[in-house]
Formats: sequence, structure tokens, C-alpha cells
Amino acid sequence: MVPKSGKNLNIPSPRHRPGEEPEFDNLDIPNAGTVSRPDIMTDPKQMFDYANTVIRVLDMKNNALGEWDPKLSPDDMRKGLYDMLTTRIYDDRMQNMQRVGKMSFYMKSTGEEAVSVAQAMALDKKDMLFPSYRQQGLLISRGRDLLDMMNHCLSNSKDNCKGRQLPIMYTWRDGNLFSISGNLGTQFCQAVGWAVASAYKGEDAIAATWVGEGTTATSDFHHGMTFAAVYNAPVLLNVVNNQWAISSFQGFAGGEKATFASRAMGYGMPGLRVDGNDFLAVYAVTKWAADRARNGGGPTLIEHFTYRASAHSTSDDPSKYRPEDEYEVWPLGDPIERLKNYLIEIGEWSEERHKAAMEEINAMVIKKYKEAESFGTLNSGSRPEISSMFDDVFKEQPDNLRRQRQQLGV
Amino acid sequence: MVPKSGKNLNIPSPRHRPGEEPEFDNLDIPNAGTVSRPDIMTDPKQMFDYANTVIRVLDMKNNALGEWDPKLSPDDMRKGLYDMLTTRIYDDRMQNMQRVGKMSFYMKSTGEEAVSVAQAMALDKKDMLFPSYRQQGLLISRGRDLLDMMNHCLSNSKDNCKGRQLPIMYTWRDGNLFSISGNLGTQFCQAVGWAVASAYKGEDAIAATWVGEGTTATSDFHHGMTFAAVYNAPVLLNVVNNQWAISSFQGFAGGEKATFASRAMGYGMPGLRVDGNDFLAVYAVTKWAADRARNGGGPTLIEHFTYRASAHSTSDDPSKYRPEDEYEVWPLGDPIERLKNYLIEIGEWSEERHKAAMEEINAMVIKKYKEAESFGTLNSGSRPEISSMFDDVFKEQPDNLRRQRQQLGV
Amino acid sequence: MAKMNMVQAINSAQDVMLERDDSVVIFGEDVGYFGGVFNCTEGLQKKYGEQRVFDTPIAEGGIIALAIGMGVNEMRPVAEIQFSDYIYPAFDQIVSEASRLRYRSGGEYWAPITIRTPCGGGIRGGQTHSQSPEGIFTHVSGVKSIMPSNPYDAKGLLISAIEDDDPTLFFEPKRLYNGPFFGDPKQASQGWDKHEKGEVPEGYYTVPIGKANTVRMGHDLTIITYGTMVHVSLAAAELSDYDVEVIDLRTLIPLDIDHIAESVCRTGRCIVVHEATKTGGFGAEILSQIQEECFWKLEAPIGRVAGWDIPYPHAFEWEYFPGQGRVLDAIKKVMEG
Amino acid sequence: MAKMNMVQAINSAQDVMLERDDSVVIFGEDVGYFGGVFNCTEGLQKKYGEQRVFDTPIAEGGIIALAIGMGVNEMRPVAEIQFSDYIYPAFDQIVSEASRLRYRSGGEYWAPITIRTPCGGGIRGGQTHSQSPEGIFTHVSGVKSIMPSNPYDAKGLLISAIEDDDPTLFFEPKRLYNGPFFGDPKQASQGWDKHEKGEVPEGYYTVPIGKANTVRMGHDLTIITYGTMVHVSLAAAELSDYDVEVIDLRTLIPLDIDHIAESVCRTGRCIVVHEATKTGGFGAEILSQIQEECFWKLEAPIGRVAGWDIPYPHAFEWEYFPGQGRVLDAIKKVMEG
Ligand SMILES: Cc1ncc(C[n+]2csc(CCOP(=O)(O)OP(=O)(O)O)c2C)c(N)n1
Ligand SMILES: Cc1ncc(C[n+]2csc(CCOP(=O)(O)OP(=O)(O)O)c2C)c(N)n1
Ligand SMILES: [Mg+2]
Ligand SMILES: [Mg+2]
Repeated sequence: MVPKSGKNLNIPSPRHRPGEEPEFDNLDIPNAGTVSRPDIMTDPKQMFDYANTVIRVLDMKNNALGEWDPKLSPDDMRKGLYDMLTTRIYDDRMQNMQRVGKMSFYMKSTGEEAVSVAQAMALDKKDMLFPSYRQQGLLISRGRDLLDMMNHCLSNSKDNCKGRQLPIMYTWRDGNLFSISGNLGTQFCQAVGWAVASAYKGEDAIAATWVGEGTTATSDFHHGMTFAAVYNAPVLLNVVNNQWAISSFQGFAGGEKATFASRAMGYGMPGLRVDGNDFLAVYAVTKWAADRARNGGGPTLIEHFTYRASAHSTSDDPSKYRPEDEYEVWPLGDPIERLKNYLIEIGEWSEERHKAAMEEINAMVIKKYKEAESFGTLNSGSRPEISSMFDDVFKEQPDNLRRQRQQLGV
Repeated sequence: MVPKSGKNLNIPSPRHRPGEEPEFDNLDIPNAGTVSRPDIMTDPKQMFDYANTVIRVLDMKNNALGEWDPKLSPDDMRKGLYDMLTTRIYDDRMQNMQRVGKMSFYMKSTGEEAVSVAQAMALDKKDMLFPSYRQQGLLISRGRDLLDMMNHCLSNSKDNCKGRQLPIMYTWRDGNLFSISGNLGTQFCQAVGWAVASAYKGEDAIAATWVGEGTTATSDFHHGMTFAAVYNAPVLLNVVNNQWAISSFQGFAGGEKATFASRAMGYGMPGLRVDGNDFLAVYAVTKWAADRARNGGGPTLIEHFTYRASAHSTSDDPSKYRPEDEYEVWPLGDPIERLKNYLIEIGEWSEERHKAAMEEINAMVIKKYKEAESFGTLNSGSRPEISSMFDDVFKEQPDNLRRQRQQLGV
Repeated sequence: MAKMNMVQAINSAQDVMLERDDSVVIFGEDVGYFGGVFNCTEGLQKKYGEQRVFDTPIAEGGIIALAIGMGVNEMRPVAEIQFSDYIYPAFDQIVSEASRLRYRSGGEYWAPITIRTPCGGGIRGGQTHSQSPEGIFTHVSGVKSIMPSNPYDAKGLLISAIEDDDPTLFFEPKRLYNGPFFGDPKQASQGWDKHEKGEVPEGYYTVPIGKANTVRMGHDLTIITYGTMVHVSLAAAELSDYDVEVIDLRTLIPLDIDHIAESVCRTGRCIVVHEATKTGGFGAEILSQIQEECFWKLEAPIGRVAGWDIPYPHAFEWEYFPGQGRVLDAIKKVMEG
Repeated sequence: MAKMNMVQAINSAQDVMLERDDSVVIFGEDVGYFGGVFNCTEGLQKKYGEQRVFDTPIAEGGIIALAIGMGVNEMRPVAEIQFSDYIYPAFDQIVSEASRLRYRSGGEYWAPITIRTPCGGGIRGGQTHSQSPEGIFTHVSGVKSIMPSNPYDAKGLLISAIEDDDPTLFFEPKRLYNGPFFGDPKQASQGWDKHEKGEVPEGYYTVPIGKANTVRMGHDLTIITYGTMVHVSLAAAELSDYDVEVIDLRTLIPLDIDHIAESVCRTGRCIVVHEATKTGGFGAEILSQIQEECFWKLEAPIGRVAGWDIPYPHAFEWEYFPGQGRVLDAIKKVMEG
């Protein structure tokens, strides 16, 4: 009855597979500086075009162009650069430590550092962050001690998550950063709830949340969009379109049919699509959306158009499903290189200072890591108290858990 | 800490509440015949406007106007009118029978008959229907014997659902109508699965599915949209915007921010918004979308702009939350009246024939109902075999169910 | 003291908490202006304003996510799931998120949310308005499950739940809203006004979470039950020739096993009764714990009376429902072997 | 016959069915070109084409809905849920739809779908890559639950599941993919090639759904278990001073209670072992049914060995995991009181 293969069934497939020559030639990317910057209170109905373009400030010749240029001070830009560098070096170090067996797992954010670092800078410290697992730059930009981050990743005796979570699933209450979930997308509508509470209390703080483009298919994405629209919640809803969801390219989330930013239209909120590798552009759209939200303008959806330069995680081998050098031809370059070159261009940075900064960060990361190891790793040294594994299931330990703890003899 | 009431929290509220004078004066509704009809294979990106207007053929002066006029034969229109009338009379009768205790529950589709009847006519019999609970016109138009429908609603010995479902949750395999679920929205992505299978098999049949506007908030809606877009499934995704979801007006599904049809844009599919009380317009957009799907053009989202004239169900009292006469000022009138008047206008119908048709249908419904009662009602007469309640949990009855059946002594 | 039915008691609990604590808000489908499809929030929006009692989109997963986010922002949301048959779309948010948040964050965040949801059958609701899904949640670590059987307990437990800093599932046996139900639909229904548990204080009070209640003392056999089946079991106990003790659990998780074990070890015989389907139901857990605690005192196998392992069939509601007859049969079997 | 590990056996079952039946299609997150995060579909897209083995959006509820719709259109979809920890977003589609469809439609429609999903811990996956949620589904009427413990059974049962006209949940204990696991992570791991159940026919064969298997005979005590814990229990049995019988359930629903009861009534003592959290787990149901069937033959309370009632903690994986020691303690307790 059924033919040997599906006749009219359309299955998306990516531009290239291993062994093929990667190219992104006909990607529709406008020149930097060409997209106008609307007033923050613009009616979303007028904003369809912003979801179908790419908002860019930095061109590939190290100029900052157009209405979206946030005109950051050199100090701010240097802080951004420094934090992005720290994120990358931290990621590299941690991945290596995973490779040598000190951790069970790791996930890098290489190539996407501008998203988290620029956004953290454009938001206030009181704003609440509901990230996915690939925004470690948020913690770094907000000043989380790398030692604490490492302690968590090592599940050691100083891990504030008490050894309960996989590495990179950070929690940081003092930094207004929510507990990262292993279940994709769940934070999206939770962030809306947080924002609704802020509006309810008449407070000025807003919420921001992140999902990958693959995660837009989850129900949580839709719930977040719907609830944010209905209650006009002061929240930034970010989609990091890094082209890949493990081995599935963005077409499996619908990215070949429409931009992710354009989802916003159907909910009546602005959707902005931004060059995610352009620190200044990411900063600018984030500021725009944050100002809008604080002004009572409600939610904004931001699509960060970027590329996942590394493997999905340490459990993944991307050369099985994409050309190994695909990242090198990514037309929007590398966020660190681009900001660095711009700062050099305007005389606020130099190759020497860059090299020195890298060395400084490297040394610091190594030192912190040594210190972290002294509190234990997953396989050696000290761990959290074993008995603590029965805590925090509930606020007070119920009898069955007390008995189970006793049975284990701890 | 928290103020006595939410300061900046936006809670949507409907135009009117009981005791207020209903009006829909500033509803943005274009004149009939003014919207153009694009080619069926038009790129969805070019179709934003169709989601933000109202496609209409019949004006309020009984003219059929514009490019969308499907030019149906008088016979077809009379069949449509007859089936809509049957649906309404059937609904009224069944509701009355519920009131006198013959059934546990009932739900009318009054005011929305054009949606189901015109759509059933515009689709092929081989096309598979995945309705919500408010499209009984689909069965009627496809020729389901009212006796069978009644037997189901009465949960009697002839109920093809064997007494297991609430009234109105029809199943009709021979009519290619899926089993209606009590859980809102679940059918939406199932219909996509059916359509994907049809494409896989290289068959010509398409699927169609319906949800209310309130149900667009469910995860199933989003999944249906996403999967249909990704696999380019030949499916019609219908949203019946009848303004109310029990007591919640459409603003609680996001309807104040954007039209439901415009959701389509973000998934890269056409979204058509149609006057749901205009039989000819509903027929025409359905045909357009069906032709597109059959042609390999993939899914279309259709928003039927209509009004739920009756209570949500027999468990509901709408005068508690909306003006009782709101329906009377609904600017798009009544679908039956409009088609009837048009047919009269063009000399293909008359008040007398209408009266005669109503009487005929009435008599038929009464007769069928009597016959149905002879097979039992929920509270008297015969029922399905009690032992059958243990069947169909699985294809073969497992031991635990056999034992439970024995324990019950049946 | 006032006469209240269970709807009024539940309404009153929310009223009291809205009044006492500005961080309490109530939301769900149709709970605002309309006051809920069972009237459990009737009048509350009018009294406290749209921002404190409001409708939501029809997305149970979104409702619970909203509640979690608000809870993290120092509020105490009370979310209604209109029928517990419709709680499944929220399953991931309840199980993976609300229930795990405190644990996974090392205690830095938690979800002080209350989820109210009508459950149970006996109202001709068919398979999608009759389910008792508590047994799916009692397997989940990190969420408390409560099911009251009368207005007094309902109000006191609901206030406790709202004040609790852990997520709580508050199952409301809808068949009991207007009066106790003894399992026979042909018997004239009776209101709560004649029942001592229909006497409810108007103000604030609590009934503690995690404490079972012996509602009938007896020497021969213990029935462990909760929700609607408390009344059915009591009625069966009256009809029985034996001296039957009946325990109303009130809270399922955490389970008051000490209270249960004391009784069963004393009577030596036991039946567990619930309306949910039998296989894998919470009755199996109760039975298992009793078996563990009282094995040497048991004089007969512990009986289970429960719904059959089928969806709740519309036309066979009363054949599905475990009524007095089935409880009596079980008593007989456990007493006489 | 060939040597296969469990991944290969699962792959082979799908290969056989794709070959035999054009209505079989396979989909899920990353199952297509990539072949699945555990390689269970490796090579199948290449062999059968993109239309028969393909990736999906990340929406587990959508995946199951898609499968149901395809099943209604006369296909036999096999859907992978990447980790069973991520099955919850599909809960409503599995419970309210797939499991109820045949019933509610009076037998006119059904969902002949197979849901494959890796489960269980022991791979340092933390709380969201280690769960054993079978106990949530075994309470649901209308869906079969299967959990094999070795390559031979895995292939034969998976073929049976795909051919079954009812929805089946096929839980794959991921810790067993590459070899049997005896509960001690420090012990050198062993592949399936040395295990007799690593001998797997290359072609079509079935292992029947609903039949338990006695994997070790004994006189003193019966262990009822499934999945990874079969091997842990066997290892404990070897170490024990007693003559222990071990039953591998293989299928949880429908439960082969006759097989179980025969054994327990004979040995008079029993332990139920699973990796899932204890309270409300499927062990409680097994225990309850044994208690009902074998009460008069029981010489000691039935023991339960299970995961603690907590999320699976990353750093305390081996303190959570019910290893040989805990099984041995339970044997001792049941034998010696
Ligand atoms: C609900 C759920 N389903 C599946 C997974 C397994 N999984 C982890 S990451 C991932 C891909 C996510 O891709 P994307 O959203 O694009 O984020 P990215 O990794 O690219 O940052 C998948 C499928 C999960 N964690 N949660
Ligand atoms: C998942 C789920 N949640 C809640 C309900 C209860 N419920 C039944 S109908 C309804 C309103 C639906 O409104 P809409 O989608 O607009 O359809 P309409 O009734 O207007 O046709 C609600 C909330 C349900 N049946 N299923
Ligand atoms: Mg991605
Ligand atoms: Mg509606």
C-alpha cells in the first residue's frame, strides 16, 4: 500500500553536510547601519520589517554605523570585550577539564558571547534573568566569581547547588539569575510570571529570558509569548538562533519558512532580529526593548542571529552532521574579533593590550580553577555532605526522607 | 510590601459586561467584496494583509461581491442553507432534550453553522476532519444520519461510542471524522500527523482541523502550526473566533493584540481571516486553502470571525458575564439569515420554501429523536452492554480487566 | 461559625488569604469576573480587583509557569486548573519545575504555589470531567498532595496550602461541593448544612498538612480513604456487621503513615479505598507501606477498592464508581476470607 | 545470530520493521541524519531515506500528536523521546489521547504507535537525564509499558511493540546500552558480547509483550525486577547466602501476575526492586498484587528496594542508585526479619 519512500513529504535539509563545501552566499543580510531605529513605543503592527531584516551596527570593516549605534563609552566597550574574552577562556578551560575527567559534562557558548555579555550590560542588575544553559556570559558580566561557577561545575563541597545539578546549570540568587533547567524552554513563561509580579508590585525591574531557536518549538515558547502579550508583561523574550539544535539545523524549528523574530507579529508584540555577533547591535536592541518594557510598552521578542561555533556539548561530535569548518565561513564573523577590531580602529585598544588581557584572564582562570579543585571535583576530594541529598526536596524534611536518610546511614 | 491591587498589571477586559449596552461600532470590518483573492500558490510573506482584514462576499444588502465569490450553483447554496438549518434545529432540539433530563450535557453551535457546513462542502469526502466539539455541521453536511448522532448523545444502546463519551463528542470513521476529544486542542497537531501520512503515501486527501480562539493558547495549537510548517503538511488549520471561551472574551487568548490569523505569519504560512457568518466567503477561503494544500502548497491558517450566539454549553449561563443581547448587535449578522436572504434576492428561494424547509426538518428531527429514544436515553431504556465498558481499553482484553469484569459480575 | 458548603469554604479560604496577604493572587480559566465554573472564586474579583483575581489563556502549562515565576518574585499564587482532567498539559511544569526547583537550586529558589483543581466523578462528566489523577503526582518527589472531604477541612487545608512554601496540589472532589455523597446517586442528596463539618469559622484558621484524621472508630477493620470515598466508606461502615474504623487521609503526600499504622496494627485488617483506577493508584502505595509496617499484625490480605482500570465511562458511571456495595463486599472478604 | 549490544539490537529491530513494513516510519529529535544521541537509529535514514527516518521540532507533545495522526492514517510510527525525562511535555497526548482513543471512539480509531525512550541513571546525567518515569504511566489505562534488560529481549519486544495495535511505551535503560551493569561503577564494565543475551538473530523475531521471564531459579526468595536492576539483582543473588529466584518482568503493563504469583507463593518471600523513586512507584503495585495473590503464603513482609524519594542527584548518583548492597540488605532483612 505505502510506497517505499514518502512521495510528497517535505523534510527540511540543511545547506551542507560533512564533506560538502560550506557557503552562506545567498543569506539575506543587509549592510550595517541600514536599518532604522523606531521609537520605543512604536505600534508592533508597524514593525514587521524589523523582524525580517538583521539589525547591525558594526560592519566588517570596523565601523559602527547607523541609528542603532548605542554610542557606548570606550570603558563600557572594553568591559564588554573583557567579559566576552573571559567567557571564552573560561569555556575553553572548563571543556578541557571535562575532557580530562574532572567534570561529567560541559557546554560552551563559543561564538555567542556577545548575546549574553551585551545583554547583561544593557539590563539593570535588578532585572531578573531566566537563561538557558548557553548564557554563561550573563554571570560573568554581572560579576559572579568564576570560582563559584567552577565549584558548581565540579559539584564540589562549595557548589551552591549542593552537587545536585549537571555542570553549567547555574543558580545565582544574589545575582538575580534563576536556576537553569535541563528541560528546554521551561523558563520562558516563568520569566513572564516574574515580570507580571513585578508589574503587579509596581516595581521597575523587568525580566529577560533566553531559548535556543530549536526550543521555539516547545509549548513553553508559545505560552511565554501568549501570556506576555495578554498581560503586557515587562519582559524580554530572546531567541538565540545559533543555527543548530544538537544535530538539527534551524529548519526543523521552522526557520526556513519565516524568521523566528517574526513569530512576534502574531502575538502583537515587536520582533527584532539582530546580528548576534555584533556586540553593539545586541546592546542597542536590548536597551530598546528594556526601555520599552520599563515604559509600559510590554514584551519584545529578540532573535539573535548567530552561529554555534562549538559542539553542542561535550557529549556531541558536530563533524558527524555539519562541515567542520562551517563556522569559518559564517558571514557575521566572530563577536570578540569584531568588537576588538572596532576598539582598535577607534584607537581605544591594541593588539598588545588584547594579548595582555588574554594572558591576565588565562592566568586568573587557571588560578581560580586550582582553587576550585581544592574543594573537590566530581571524582576526588571533598563533596557536599552526603546527607544533604535528602534536603530541599521540601522546605522541611518529611518523615519518609528522614527514614531513607537513616537507612542510608548518613 | 505588595500594594492592595496590582499597579501596572494589565488585565484585558471585554467591551461590555451584563447591564451595559452592547455595541461593536468601531470594529474594523471592511466592506464585502473589497479584499482581493491571491493566487493559491502565493508566497505567505506577501499575504500579511489577508490576516488583518476580513474576507467577505455577502454584504448586508444581500449581494455577493468581489473576487472571493465562489459562484456556487443555487443547488449547492440550497444544500448549504438546508444543512445549516438542520444543524440549528437539531441543536435546539437536543438542547431542549438535555433540559428535560434526557442527556447529561449539550453544546450548540448556533451562529457558527456556516463555518462547519460551508467547510464540509468545500472539502472532499476523502479529506479527514479533526473537529472540536462545536462543528456538528460537518457531520450533517457529510450526511451522517441524525439518528446516529442522537444515539450517541443519548449514550444509548446504539451509540457507536458505546456510551463512553459525553454527548457531542462524536466519532464517525466512515465519514472520515475523527473522535472528538474533551481535552481542548489535542486534535490540532494530530491532524497534521494525518496530513503528513497522506503526503508520505502520495495520496491526494488532506486534513482539516478546528479549534476555538480560546484554544489557540494551548500547546497543541503551537505544535500543529510548527509541525505543519516544517513538513509543509497538506492541512487546513481553522480557528473559530467566536469571541468567547466560556466566560473569557478573546482578549484572554491575545485577540486584542493581533488577529488570530496573523499567527500564521510567524510560521511562514498564509493566514486568512474570513467573515465566519458568510457562507460564501467561508466556502471560498476553504476552497482556496484546500486547493493550495492539494497543490503542494502546504498548510493554511484560517480565522473564522464569528460570534457564539448561545451559551457555551448547557452547564453555562452567559448572562452572568456578557449582555444577553450582545449577539443581536453583532455586526456580521446571522449566517442562515444571510444566505437565505441572498438566495431569495437572486430568486432561488422564498420565505415560503424556507418555512416549508424548516417544518420538514423539524418534523424529521422530531421523528428521528423519537426513534433514538426507543434505543434508550441516559436514564431509561436500553444502554450498551455493561460488560462492554471493559472493552477497547486495549485491542485484546488483558487479564486484569477480565478479572475486574468478573468481579462486577457482568 | 457559619454554614458553608465546600464551594463556599474554598471561596472563603481564598477570601481570607487575599485579605491577609497582598502577595496572594488567584488566576485560572474563568476564575475572574465569572467566578469559576464551580463558583469557587465567585465575588473575589469584585472584592479585590482584576489584578488580584483574573482569567488566563487556556494553557495549563502556561498557568503553572506563570505561577512559578510569580512565586519566585515573592508572591503566593493560587492557580486553578478547571478540571483535574486538564492538568496534564501542565505536567512538565509541575513535575520538572515546581517540584524540583528548591532541590536543584540548592535551596535558593522555590515555588510557593497552590494548584487547586476539581477532581472525581459522579457528576455525569464523562471521561474528561471525572478523573482522579492524584496517583500520578504522588509518585513525584517535591510536591504535596491534598484532598479534603468536607468544608471545614477544605478551608483549613487550603489556607495551609497557600501559606506553605512548597508547591501543593489541592484536589477538590467536585461531587462533594454541595454535600456529602454516600455513593448512591438515587438517594436524595443532602447538603452540608446538616453535617457537622459544614460548620466553618468565617475567619482564618488552618488544618495541618500531613495529618490524617480518624473519622470513625472501630475494632475490626480499618478503612483508609480520602475525598469522596470517605463518605461512601462511612456509609458502608454503618451498613456493615463489623466494627469498622475509617481514616480520612486528607493529605496524601506527605503520608501520615504513623497514624495509619497505629490503626491497622490494632485492627489487624484493612481496606484501602479510592475512586481512581486501581492499578498503580495511590492505594498501592498505602497498601505497601501498611504491609511494611504492620505485616506481623495482619490477619488477612489488605483489600483494595478502586475504580476499574478503564477511563470513566459516561453511561456506566455508577458501574465504574466504587460504591457502598463494593466496599461492603471488600469488608466481607477481608473479615471472612 | 550476531553479537549485538542493546543499541544495535534496537537499531536492528527498527531496521527489520522498516524493511518489512512501509507503513513504519521513525522520527524524533536528532534521529535522522545524526542517528540519535545514543545511535539507536544510526544508518537508518541513509538506508531508508529522509521520508522514513527524520528529525522533528523539539516539542515532545507535537511528536506524539504527529504519531497519533499518522497512526490514524494507517501508519505505524515509532517516535523517540530523546530522554524519558523529557516525556512530560507529551504527557497529555500520551495519556488523554493515545491511551484513550480506542476506548472513547468505541473502537473506531486507535493509535498503533511505539514510543521509544531511554531511561534510568548511572551515566552521570544528573536529575534530568536519569529518571525512570515508568511508574507514572503504569497508572494509566490504555498504554502498555515495556522495559527490556538485554539485547535479545530488546529487539524481540521492540518488534512486538511496533506490530502492536495499541500504544506502547518502550523504556530503554540507557545504562545497559553497552553492556550489563551490576551496580558497581568501579567494576570494569563488560560488553554484551560475552553475555548470552548478546546473541541476537539478525532477522525478524518477536518476544511477546506481557510475559515475565525467570532469569534465575531459587527456593528461598523471589526478586521481582526489570531493566537495569535485573543485573544488579542477579549480582546480589550470586553474592547472597540464600537461594534467590529472579524474575525479569520485561513488560510492566499488562503485568504477568500469574508468573509472579506462582514464584512468590512457592518461595514465600519476595523483594521488589526498581531504580525509580520508591513512593508511588510501580513496585507498590507489584507488591500490592502479590499481597493480594500470595498473602497466606508470605513468610515475611515483601521488601522494596528503590531509588530514594528525591531527584536523581548528580554528585550522589551512587548513593541514590539502589546497588547490590541495598539489595543484599533487603534479602537479609526479608530472610532474617
Ligand atoms: C524538553 C526537552 N527536550 C529535549 C531535550 C534534549 N536537548 C537538549 S539541548 C537540545 C537542543 C536545543 O537546541 P536549541 O534550542 O537551538 O539551543 P542551543 O543548544 O542551540 O543553544 C535538545 C534537543 C531537552 N533538554 N529538553
Ligand atoms: C485542556 C483543557 N482545558 C480546559 C478545558 C475546559 N474548557 C472547555 S471548553 C473551554 C473554552 C474553549 O473556548 P474556545 O476555544 O474559544 O472554543 P468555543 O467553546 O468558543 O467554541 C474550556 C476552557 C478543556 N476542555 N480542556
Ligand atoms: Mg540552537
Ligand atoms: Mg471561542
